Amino acid sequence: MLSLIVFLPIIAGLIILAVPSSQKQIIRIVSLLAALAQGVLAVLIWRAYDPSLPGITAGPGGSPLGSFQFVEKVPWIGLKLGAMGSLNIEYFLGVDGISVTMVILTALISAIGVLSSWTIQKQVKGYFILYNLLASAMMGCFVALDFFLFYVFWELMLLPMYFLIGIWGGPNREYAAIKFFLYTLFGSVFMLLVMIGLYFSVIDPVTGNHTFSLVAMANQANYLQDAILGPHNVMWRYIAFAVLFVGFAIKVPMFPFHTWLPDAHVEAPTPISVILAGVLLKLGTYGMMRINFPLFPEVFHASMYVIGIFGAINIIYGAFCALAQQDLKKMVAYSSISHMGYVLLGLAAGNSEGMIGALYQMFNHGTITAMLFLLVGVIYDRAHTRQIDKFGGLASYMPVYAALVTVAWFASLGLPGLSGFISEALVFVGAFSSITTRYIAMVSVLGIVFGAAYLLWSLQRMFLGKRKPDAAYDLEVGADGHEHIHFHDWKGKIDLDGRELTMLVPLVVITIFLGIYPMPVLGMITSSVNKLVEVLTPLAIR
Amino acid sequence: MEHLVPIGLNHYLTISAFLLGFGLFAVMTRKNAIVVLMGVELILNAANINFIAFSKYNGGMGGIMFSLFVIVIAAAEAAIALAIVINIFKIFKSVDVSSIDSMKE
Amino acid sequence: MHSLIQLSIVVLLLPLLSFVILIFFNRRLPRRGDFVGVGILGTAFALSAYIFWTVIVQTYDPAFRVAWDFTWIDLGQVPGIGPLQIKMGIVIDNLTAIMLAMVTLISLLVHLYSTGYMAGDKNYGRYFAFLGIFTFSMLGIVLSDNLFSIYIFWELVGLSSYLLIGFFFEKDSAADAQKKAFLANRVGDIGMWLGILILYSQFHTFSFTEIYANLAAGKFALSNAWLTAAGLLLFMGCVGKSAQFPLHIWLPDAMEGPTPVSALIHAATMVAAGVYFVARIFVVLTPDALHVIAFIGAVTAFMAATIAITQNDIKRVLAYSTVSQLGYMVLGLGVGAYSAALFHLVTHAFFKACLFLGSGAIIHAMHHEQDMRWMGGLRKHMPWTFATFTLATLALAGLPLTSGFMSKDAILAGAIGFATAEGGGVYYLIPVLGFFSAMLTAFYMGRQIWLVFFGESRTHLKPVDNHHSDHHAHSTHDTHNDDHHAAHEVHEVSWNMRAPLVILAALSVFFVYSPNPLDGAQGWFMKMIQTPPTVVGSYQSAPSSEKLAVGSQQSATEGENSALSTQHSALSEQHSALTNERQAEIAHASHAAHFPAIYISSIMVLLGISLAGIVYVFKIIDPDKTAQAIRPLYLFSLNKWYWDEIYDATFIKGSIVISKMLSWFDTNIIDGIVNGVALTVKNIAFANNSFDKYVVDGLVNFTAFSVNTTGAVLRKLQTGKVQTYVVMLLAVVFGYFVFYFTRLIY
Amino acid sequence: MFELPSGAEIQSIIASLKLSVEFFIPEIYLSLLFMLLIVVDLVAKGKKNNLLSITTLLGLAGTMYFIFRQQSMPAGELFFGMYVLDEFAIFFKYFFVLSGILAVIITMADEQFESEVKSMGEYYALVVAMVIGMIMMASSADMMMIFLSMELVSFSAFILTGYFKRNPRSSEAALKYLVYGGVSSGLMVYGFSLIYGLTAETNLINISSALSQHGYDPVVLILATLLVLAGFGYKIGAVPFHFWAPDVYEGAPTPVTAYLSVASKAAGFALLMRFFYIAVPHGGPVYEDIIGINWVSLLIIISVASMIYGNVVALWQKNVKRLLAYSSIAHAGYLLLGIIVMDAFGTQATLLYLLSYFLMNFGAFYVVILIANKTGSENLEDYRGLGKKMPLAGAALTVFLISLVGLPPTFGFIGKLMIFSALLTKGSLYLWLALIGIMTSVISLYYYMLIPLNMYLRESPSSEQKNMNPGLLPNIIMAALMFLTIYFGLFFQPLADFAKYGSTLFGLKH
Repeated sequence: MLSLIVFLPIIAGLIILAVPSSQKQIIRIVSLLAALAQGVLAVLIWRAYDPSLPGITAGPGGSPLGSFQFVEKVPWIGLKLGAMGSLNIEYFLGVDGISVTMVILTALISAIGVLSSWTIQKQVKGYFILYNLLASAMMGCFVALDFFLFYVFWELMLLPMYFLIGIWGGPNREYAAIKFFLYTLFGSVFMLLVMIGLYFSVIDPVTGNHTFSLVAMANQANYLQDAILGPHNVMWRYIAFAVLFVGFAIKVPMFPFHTWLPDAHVEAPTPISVILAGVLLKLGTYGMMRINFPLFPEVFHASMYVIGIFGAINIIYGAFCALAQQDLKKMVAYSSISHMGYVLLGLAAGNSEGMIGALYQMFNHGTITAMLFLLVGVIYDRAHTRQIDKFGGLASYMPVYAALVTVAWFASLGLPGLSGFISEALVFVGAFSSITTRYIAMVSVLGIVFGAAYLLWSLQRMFLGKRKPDAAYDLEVGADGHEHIHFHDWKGKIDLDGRELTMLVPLVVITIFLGIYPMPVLGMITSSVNKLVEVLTPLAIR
Repeated sequence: MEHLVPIGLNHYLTISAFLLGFGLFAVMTRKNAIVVLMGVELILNAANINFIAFSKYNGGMGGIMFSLFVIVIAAAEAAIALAIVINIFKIFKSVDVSSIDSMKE
Repeated sequence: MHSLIQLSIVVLLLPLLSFVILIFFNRRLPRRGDFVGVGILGTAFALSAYIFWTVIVQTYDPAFRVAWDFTWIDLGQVPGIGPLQIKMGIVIDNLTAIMLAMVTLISLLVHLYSTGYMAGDKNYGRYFAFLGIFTFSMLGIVLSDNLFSIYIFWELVGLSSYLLIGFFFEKDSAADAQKKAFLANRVGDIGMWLGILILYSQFHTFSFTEIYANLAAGKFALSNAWLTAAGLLLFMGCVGKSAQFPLHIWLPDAMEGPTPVSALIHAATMVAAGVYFVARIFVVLTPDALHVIAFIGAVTAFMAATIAITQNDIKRVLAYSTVSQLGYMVLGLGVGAYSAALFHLVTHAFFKACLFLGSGAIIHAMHHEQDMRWMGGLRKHMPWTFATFTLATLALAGLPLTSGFMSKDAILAGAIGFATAEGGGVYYLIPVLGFFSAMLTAFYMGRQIWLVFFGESRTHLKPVDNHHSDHHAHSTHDTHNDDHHAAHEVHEVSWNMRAPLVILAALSVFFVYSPNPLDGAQGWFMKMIQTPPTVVGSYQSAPSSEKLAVGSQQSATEGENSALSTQHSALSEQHSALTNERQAEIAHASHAAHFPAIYISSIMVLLGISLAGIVYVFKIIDPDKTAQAIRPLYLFSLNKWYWDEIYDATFIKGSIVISKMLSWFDTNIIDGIVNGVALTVKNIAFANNSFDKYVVDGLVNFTAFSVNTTGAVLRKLQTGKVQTYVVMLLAVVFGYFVFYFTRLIY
Repeated sequence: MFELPSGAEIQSIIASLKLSVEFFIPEIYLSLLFMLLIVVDLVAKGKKNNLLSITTLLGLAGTMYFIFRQQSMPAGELFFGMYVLDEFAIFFKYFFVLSGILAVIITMADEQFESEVKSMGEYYALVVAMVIGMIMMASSADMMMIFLSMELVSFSAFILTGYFKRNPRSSEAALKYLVYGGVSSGLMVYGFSLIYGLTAETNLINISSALSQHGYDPVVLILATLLVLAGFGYKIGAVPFHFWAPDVYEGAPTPVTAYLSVASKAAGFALLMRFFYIAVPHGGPVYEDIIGINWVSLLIIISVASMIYGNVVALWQKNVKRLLAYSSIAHAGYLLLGIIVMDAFGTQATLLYLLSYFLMNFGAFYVVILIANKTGSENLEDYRGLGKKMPLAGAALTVFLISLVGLPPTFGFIGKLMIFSALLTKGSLYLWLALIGIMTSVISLYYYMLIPLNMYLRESPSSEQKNMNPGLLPNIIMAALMFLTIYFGLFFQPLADFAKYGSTLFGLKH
């Protein structure tokens, strides 16, 4: 089942490979079908998921089957290395509370991304092949339970992203693409070393061999005492933790490793921005929760404070930078930096409220930011500019659009009744309850105000008031005596058209529903996160 | 003749060392490709002298055999080298090694 | 589930229903579906009236309380804590019942009123939808039984106020005002949120009863400073929402919204929510916190009053008077006059709503003229409005026989009592400021009445040029292009706008609340709303023994009928034995101060009114001349103590500048570092690239020299030449050799 | 001074020779093929048909059979210890024959040969000769044999490099190669002579025992070792013995470049491993000072220098061939990492890395040739917009480059993975080496990605629509190579096992 959901897009990509590049519609439909099938599978997984199983580490008897769900475990590589024992790699998929929500999110966002890619006209075939490759890789990252497999998927994401930004991106795309590539690669290559180090430090209790299985690694009992990353090698464990953390933090992106994000977003086409903000950023924090923290619990416990501080910096720094932006998309990009800061803060809290909040924030940020970028794309398609000052008074002329923007904006600034609020609230509750991060939380609260500031300010400048003299559109009095606007060389509907609504409405509904009744998602993650917190809490405190 | 020191291993080695030096010197400094290649031959012959000397002083045929092979190889190398140099001369109308530097950083 | 709970849930959800219907379908319904809003609110009011009847009239019990909650978020088996849930719930006690009735009633009246006032607006339907969501959130605040849900609805009223202030969003002033309001509230809210977090982090619950029980049981692990901080931070929420100093700046600007909205949200209900919230958390406020609150209230009351006397916009005068009155309420809570403050909340809600709706009627009649300088002589044209407006004004000014008199007097009495109980000194500042503000209130209200209703119409005096200026209200209103000639034909407003005025005016008379016009304490209200015993007493320094006696006997009476007595009376009693003596003391002092307060306040009010008369009726003092005489003071007041300018110069400009700086930092420094690294790598590459060219040369020279060749040859050795390579090779071998040789020797 | 051997001795000598010959069949067979090719060339004089190339392909393919038969034979010495037959040798025999085959294939694809030379003449014969030489390099256990085989390889390489007689760059490359190669092999022989002087032995195994038994004069041994290392270093093209490589790789015909950069480098490594593993006495932990000179530290310096130098200088290259030349220098550094570990796992890692390098480098050069056929240029600028014109070639080249960077899911990643794993099995001792490797591979990403960047992200200045399709057969081969690169990146078990099989040397005492 998981294999299917992972490889469906690649299969679609292969099919597309066979389709002549002139048949654009067929290509689009094929990818859409794949994405929808993924969505269906995601729903099935959601329905069949048993929230009572915690996951994270091995279940009873060291077998992951007791603890993870939809597990697929086949030996992949088994090399004899003579003196070094053997190199065992498994094709090991499975989900627990932490990943299942991300799987659903990924399916949702990829489907929406396909819809939003409908307007891509340049090299459609290549675009969708890469897109599907990317979709598969993302999904794979979330379900892989073997570090090697995870790493393969992780790196597999880079190349498609590079081309998707680099070929279909904006004017400065070369710079943005290579920057993204180098940055993320820089983060991940060190992960490779840590991975190898962990491999030689961990013994699978069942087989007695070294193993890449994250499930085995998450159990400190499986570590060789004086292996390079064994409990005795404190220094190397700290270094390894830091290396992994930086690797993931670059993806998050965490200050000061965030500068690739604004460039990438500004240059990337709308669907790619959606994917990037909606799913890819989550991979960073997901990696922390799945790999970084449970494998080095004591180091995590020692560095909670630092992580929290970086989270706070992200929140406030991102908000301030967003406040200064003139380019709407750049503002949204910085807002994601700010919002991912909440995730970091929640993780740093190290208690259930905080971590549940962080995970839930990952999900909500996925949906909300996807919405934001889609909305930015809508106006960019029409006006071919994203300069906030080039608009004004749009609310009078594009009521539906304005309404959706208002919902999205308020969701982003954490208005109660919309999903973002609950996660942020939980994050703060957790961060404040933990003594380590209490004062950090008190500072981070300022982020709420500044978040509101830049969002409302942009809202006012673009939608309220009247048309600015140098606006990117003209006014003309229509037949019914009311004023209408028209954009230069835009033939389509002025207000949102059907396709855009089909992309946006589901997200709006999800945002509102999860804001009123979060349990459908929270119910799946609580047991796992509680287990994770248990794993992370050192025995001394436990 | 008893006041003459009997020729010992060191003499051979010294000679071979000198030969090596001359060979390297030629290779490094001479402009003419042919001379450069002769420098290479000198290097090889320096090795030959070593082999034979050693083989004389610690017995066994290995050194002598080796030197024979070296001589043969040297001959082959000379042939190839000449072919290449002639070709170079055809193209560049010169065999000045130092002037042939079209490919560089 | 208690039947009242079910009813209240229905009441809560009805306005939401109206919102949903109207926001989606208003264009498909006849009359844009305003009747839906009015009808639904009517039903809601009927139900809450029933609740009011059952709670207040039938079961005439101060300790009445029913509660119900359900698990909203289940966090499962949390390590170290055990099962953890976040609950949502509803509580109904006397206060709730009263607020419920009040909110629904005023909301209903405003709905009704708006059908006349907003008629013909192009977003007519949306307007009623927004009213719906506001009423929903307001009721949510009233009904909540825990801090979390209060916070949620707190933000939601903020949203609806945002939407309604900016209802005429084409006006930049309106857009600015709505943003300002939301942000100011946000500032208050983060304080409130932190306060909530402090309490949660100790007890892992949001519910009032559980938190109070834990506090009473002395389970609060942090220091008392934290507790005071928690109280003050929670109070910050009130500061934002109830426009207390220093966050009062948003409320006057909020008058950019439609006048009925000002009446509903920015006079009667939402701004009062802050006071309501402080009352809810009253028991966790430590004395230190209460002192701060009292002073803030006093300062707010005074400052707003001084500003109000010079404003010319009819709505702004009322706005500042609202701020001032809210200050009174906060002051009342601060000094421990709990029930008096809430009493003033209710009375103020009615007469201030009446005033706003009246002013709305005037503005409507004057075709959106808001400047009092160009009004005058309206009493002939609009008798109904005149009558109701005057009655409400008297109540606001606090003349005897009005509701306002009773409530304000009770607060002031409490203030005096507080001052005496605290041992005088600086604490007497509070009652003094209170009384002085009372005078100012009387003065500016008298001024307003005179300027608006008496004398001759001054419409013709108005300079024509600022007809379409931004200050000019509703400039985008569909029916605004007939201003000039319409100014003369002023006429009374239609019934659907008149009826609310009458009802509200009727509710501003004393007998609604108390048989005795001089003492509200004998009325049902003060009886039903009684000061709950504090739960933080055990965190105070132990009181001296003789006070203990009073305290215990006091708490004996209060312990039973406190809101807590349901499950935790034992706990609360046991420790309130040594805690509530302070409240008791204040209560006694207030009783003593009752009649002095009456005399002083009446005198003050009369002073104010007569001063207004002297200035505006008999023209003994020319206001303009006076203004010239005390120009600095006049400007200070006219420019609202320059708060806007100060904030603009400091916080707003400040954050913009910081953001610019950080953004520059981001693009130039942080990114610069990254690119710098890349550049250095490339430069290393360049160095390596020219490695052959320069370094090799050097080595070549050296080696060649060592093999004793001539300089002429040296110069010829260049890269791209095979000999250079050979030299390099030898150099390396030689270098290695020397290196290891030396390593062997030494 | 030497008395002649008696008849009996001669009998026994002949017997053992006859015995050895059975284990020498692939070499003999290849020599026959070599002569056959010359004859065929004489027969099919002047005519430019694929007769020669096909013959070569079939011949080389045939060799595989004999090599396969050798797998069942016991490992052991031949010809009085001149020559060994062990798994290590067999691995490299396969490797070299395969690279010979690929060299022929890409030669067939290169259209430059039509324009540059009249007849393919002895080209293929020389390719085969080189294969023989490299096979012998990998299997020789005696300094004399090493020298012979190395010279055989070198001479064929000289001629192949200068094969475009009328092309100045080609000839210049040949000359530089000749001189540099001559000198370094000369130095190597001199080093051999010194070692012979120290030990009176030419057989590696005996040398090691002699050294460890009788002791030695360290200074002389250092000198000798350095001189020998110079020879080997020149073969593997590692810094600081790399100076010939860029020019030669740029000047030589592209197929030859590919052949040299893969096969002859691999031969150098085979030699290096055998020499250092066998001849150097292994007492105690390998990474301690053994004989006064720390061999491993020497290799570490070389490998670090190669990784850094090769990668950073490549950043500035504008010519794809030259760029790949520098990348091959860098890869020499990575390969050395595996040798530094000095254990079976390290050897296995190195061999696996060689396999991956074989695949991806040949692939890259193949695509470069196909592109050069169409555009007639190897400059980076002329790659602009090729991604659209030659989709398959673009995709393939991208895959090969990604593999060269070492990103999953390609074979190159597995190579790096094994190398780094081997380093980390020594605990944190070599971690810093691994770090340098990682860093430099990140740098390498930049210049490798320059090529896809030009192919995809930039538009070609000239928009003429000439047919850029390289043709069916090349497309198939390209796709096959690409597929293999990815396939082995995911399922590298067989090859890794093969490398493990090849990692056992005769006479190596672990």
